Amino acid sequence: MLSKRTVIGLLTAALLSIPATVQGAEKVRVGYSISRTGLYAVATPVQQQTYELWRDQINAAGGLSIGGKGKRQIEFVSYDDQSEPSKAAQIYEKLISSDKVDLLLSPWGTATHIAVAPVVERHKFPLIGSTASTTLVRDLGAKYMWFTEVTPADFGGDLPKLLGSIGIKRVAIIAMQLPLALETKKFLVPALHQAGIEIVFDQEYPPDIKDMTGLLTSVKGAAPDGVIALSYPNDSMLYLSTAREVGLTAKFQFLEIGPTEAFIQHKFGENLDGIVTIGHWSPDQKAWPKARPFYDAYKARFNEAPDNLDSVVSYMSAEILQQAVEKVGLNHEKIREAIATGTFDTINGLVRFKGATNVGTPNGYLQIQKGVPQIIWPDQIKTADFQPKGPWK
Amino acid sequence: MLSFQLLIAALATGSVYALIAVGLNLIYGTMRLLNVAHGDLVMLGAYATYWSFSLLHVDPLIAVPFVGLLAAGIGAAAYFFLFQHFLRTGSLTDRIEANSLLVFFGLSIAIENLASLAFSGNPQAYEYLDRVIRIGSASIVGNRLAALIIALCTCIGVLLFFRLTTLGLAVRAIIQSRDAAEIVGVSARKTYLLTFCIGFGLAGMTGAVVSLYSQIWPFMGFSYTIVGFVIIILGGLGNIVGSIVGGLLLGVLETFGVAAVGANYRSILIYGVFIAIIIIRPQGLFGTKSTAR
Amino acid sequence: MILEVDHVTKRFNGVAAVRGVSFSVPEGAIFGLMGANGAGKTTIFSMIAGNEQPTSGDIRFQGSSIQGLRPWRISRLGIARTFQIVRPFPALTCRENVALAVLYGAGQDSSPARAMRVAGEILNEVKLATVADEEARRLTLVSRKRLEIARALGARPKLLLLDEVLAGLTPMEVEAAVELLRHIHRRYQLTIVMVEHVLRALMRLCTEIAVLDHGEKIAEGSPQAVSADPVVVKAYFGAPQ
Amino acid sequence: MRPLHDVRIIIAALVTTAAVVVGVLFFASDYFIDFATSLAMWIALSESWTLLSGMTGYVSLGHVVFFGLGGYLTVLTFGMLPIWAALALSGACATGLAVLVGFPCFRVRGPYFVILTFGLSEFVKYIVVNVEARASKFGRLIFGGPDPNEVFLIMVGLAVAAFFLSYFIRRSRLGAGLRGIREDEIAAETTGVPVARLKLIAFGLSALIPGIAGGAFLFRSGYFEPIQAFNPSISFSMITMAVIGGTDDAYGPLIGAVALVTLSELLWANAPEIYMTVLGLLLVVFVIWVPDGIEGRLRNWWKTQRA
Repeated sequence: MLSKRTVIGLLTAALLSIPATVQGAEKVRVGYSISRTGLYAVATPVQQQTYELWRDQINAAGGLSIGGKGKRQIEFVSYDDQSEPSKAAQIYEKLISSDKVDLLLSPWGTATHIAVAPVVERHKFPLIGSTASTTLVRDLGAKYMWFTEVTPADFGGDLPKLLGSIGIKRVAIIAMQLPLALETKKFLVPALHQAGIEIVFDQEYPPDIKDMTGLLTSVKGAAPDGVIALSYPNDSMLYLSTAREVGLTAKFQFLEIGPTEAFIQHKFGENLDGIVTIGHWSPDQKAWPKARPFYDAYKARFNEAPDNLDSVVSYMSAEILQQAVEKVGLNHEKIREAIATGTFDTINGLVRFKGATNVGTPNGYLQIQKGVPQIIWPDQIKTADFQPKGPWK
Repeated sequence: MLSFQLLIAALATGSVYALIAVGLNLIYGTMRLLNVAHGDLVMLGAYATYWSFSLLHVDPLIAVPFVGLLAAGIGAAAYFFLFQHFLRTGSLTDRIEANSLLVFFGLSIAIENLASLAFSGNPQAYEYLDRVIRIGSASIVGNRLAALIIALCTCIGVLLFFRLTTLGLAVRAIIQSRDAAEIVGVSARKTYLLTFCIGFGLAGMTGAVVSLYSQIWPFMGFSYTIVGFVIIILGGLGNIVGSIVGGLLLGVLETFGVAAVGANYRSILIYGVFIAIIIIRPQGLFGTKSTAR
Repeated sequence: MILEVDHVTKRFNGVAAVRGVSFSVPEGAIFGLMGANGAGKTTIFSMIAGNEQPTSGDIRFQGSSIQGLRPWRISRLGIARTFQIVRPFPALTCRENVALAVLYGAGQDSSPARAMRVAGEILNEVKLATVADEEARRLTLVSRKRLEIARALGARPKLLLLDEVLAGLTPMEVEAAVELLRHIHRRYQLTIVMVEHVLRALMRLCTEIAVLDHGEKIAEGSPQAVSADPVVVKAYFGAPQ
Repeated sequence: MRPLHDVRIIIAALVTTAAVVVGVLFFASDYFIDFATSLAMWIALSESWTLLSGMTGYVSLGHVVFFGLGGYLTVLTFGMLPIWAALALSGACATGLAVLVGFPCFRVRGPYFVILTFGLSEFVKYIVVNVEARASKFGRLIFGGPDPNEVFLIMVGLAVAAFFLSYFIRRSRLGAGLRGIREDEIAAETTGVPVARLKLIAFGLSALIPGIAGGAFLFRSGYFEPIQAFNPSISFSMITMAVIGGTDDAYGPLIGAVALVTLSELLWANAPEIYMTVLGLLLVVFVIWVPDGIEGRLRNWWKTQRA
């Protein structure tokens, strides 16, 4: 049948794709969208840098191996989605149907991934998600999308196990009113009840909070021995400076996102020691031989350490794509098959997928110790033992 | 509840709010321009301080006045290149609030995106005066205390400038009534240039102050702009004292209010109080009736 | 009596601008309100038109009180006013200015097309036909004052309040304006109340004059009687001439 | 008021729209349909914004509240109400909200009104944030809404409706009264214009279509999260398009939306690094040097050509 899409394909090819064919013969075009501006822009540079590192590493090694039949250089096609998920969906539509890229990498953020999912499904274009963590997509039954990151069900649900193992009995929870934090909380609270850990304080706060003195004074008044802050980078910063001022001295202090960010490390230095956060990767884990080289390469290139979460899951998604293409070439259906059934050796160990979920990488928690994030849980991948948070300096 | 700790925090937050609002209000009061790019000047000031600290090792406290001067220069440039013409064009000044809002909005978009191109989207922060200082029963990190002191002193300085100097008097006269001021020999144009310099300069200084304790990134400005607008409406447009009091009031609301009603309702509380005050007193807390119309 | 102002007082922040003023205007009259600046003339107009509320006292139009009514309601009852400092709609053409009044005033016309036509006719009456499609802000002061009258007429009033429509005009222009007022008074069968301090014009036009001084009425009567009243002479001209 | 309506223009507009819609549906790529949907949405939004702010001079900086509310109601009722009913409910509630908040809001003017409307939209946003958090929701995802072609048709319908609403109001008695309010509210009221009532009507009408569009947009994105749904930048975009196009006639916002959406499409595809900067500077240049908007310029040019 001469479908609508064929007609359009011919028309667009005639009108638009001339430059694409000229360059496309040589290079593999890899498309993605990223938030360079807007609300998310603060978090996206690490992912973008990771992609660039990956591309340059591959190109320096002669290019991306296509089904074992020769190598081609990688070229990026990327756009700014302005932190608007609907714009990101438009961008993937454009990348697929008008830019005709060969492969796709993921955008930044959960909401953005969710928005993009229907587009890649419709076009049957495989996309390995990275910096997104939600159970909403797990239930989508997506066939062309996978996630390298573990879900909030894991890092919310597992936290009481860590708490139990280090003897924390009374916790205070504060949570940002944004999706990731709220979803984590949804899994955290029942798990705490189940583990018999008492919640002595529980409050949320809006994204535009400017001062936490009132909130943390109340937390301190509840005298918890563990504080769980389901936070984002900006409010993690507020938490750290305010917790020092009000003298919050719980021996377990958890910040969901932020402690591994470079700017927070610059700002707080040794005061960050003892803070726990989510993360399942460390360059010091000897079981993952690729981990340390990645760390060193990233540090050499950008003069700062890679983010233990975002950089890692982004790099993993690129590695998986690279290995799938090396095996089966550029045919999307074959790539899908390869990703869905294969096992992949990444900087965070072996990855395989069950549905959209990465079942190879275990969930874990990091603690900053002497300025270095160490895995403190679970036991099979830990690189250091938990140390109670010392006094603020 | 009435803890000294909360009071110090309220002052630290409120004094910076006040500083933002004063600069914003000057530009509104004299020319009726709604400067929604004010927060972006704050951002530029913060970056300037950050770079001079991390590259040239300039003490941020010493950098504050120079950053202010730099921003004042930008203000002068903005006046000469854009707003001199703007203020002379009748069809623009007819609906001056809407039009100036849009011009500054355009500038804001351009500044933010240029900044993100030039400085990258990576947030920055630096460690400075990072000891916790005890004052009575309260403690505060040194850099926040420094920010508090600088912000308060600057606010008071601005206030004195407008009370005591001839130039300040001219600006106040223009705020009261442009026509009457011109009749008694105040040059509106010179005053406009001066307010642009002071308004932008204060924004830059705010940035330097904010950088002491906060993270810096290209899109940080908008939230400061919003805070500024809420305050100047609360305190009354064109009313400098109102802005200072309004800023401190918002700081109190932010700390004591959160402690009282819970952090969940922080933003509902702040905007709720704002809306209630405007509805009860359309001219703001300290405004006079005529300014509301 | 078409208009009765009954012991009206208006205070601004405790200061009385108008104190216990009463007067009545018979139907068809041209009634003058005279007084120096700050005597309270414009305040009385604002209270009649509903722009200000009296502190005490009552105002009746055609026998019923119009106290507390919004200005637009009063306009629809048949009272139209002009402003001393003219306030035409600057970005609208003269025709549109008047048409707006035709649509919304006492006439309540529902068709914009017809309103534009009627507006043209009224502009013709006040000799503004040539600038009918100019924007109001491009007009000279004289024309703007005429536009102000035209817009008031567009509202189809029974009672027209004219606030210093002659002030600031040259003697020749005053002459023409007086003619115009006489003309529209006849043409539209109006009652006119006018505030003025151009004395001679007032004397020529009015059937009755009330004199205000510092918010109080000090005299009322025919032009001749008023101008002869020693109280008026003292208050109005200061030292006897 | 503007010159009377011209039946030829109306028919031409409808025929052109119909032709474009058919052309897009049968020949355009999915990507282009996506683009056209967004274009239609922005036409609908900026036209609606001018109904209040262009006509009365009361600049609303909080129009996103109606858009977000529409989205919220649509996601809440998804699966319970048929699509048309959900959209109708969204529109009705948006109008209701406008009339309700209009009472207190119209007590103030100028910048007070500008910032008050902004504050109101933030206020409502954070109420929804809290309600959602209380309900343990972390964003809502919907499946099985109308397909992209249907959403496209709904948006085009809204754009056409908004355009003609704006077109006819400008040529009506109501429109004349609103312009009187913009020019001089006191003079207008003294001339018989019931200003309070007219302002409420204008506010209500200008909220109606954004409410429905918010619902339709939800079908397109499939995801609701209050911080995004009530994002103030949506209000700013409406204003920008309307002002660049010109707010004096219904053509203005239409031209503005087409120009800006197309331009940003071209720019982000070809100059992603600088495209926001260019947009920002263009806005500055337009407001200062083309203050009556593209439509105003065209109209003047047309006049001089004929003269």
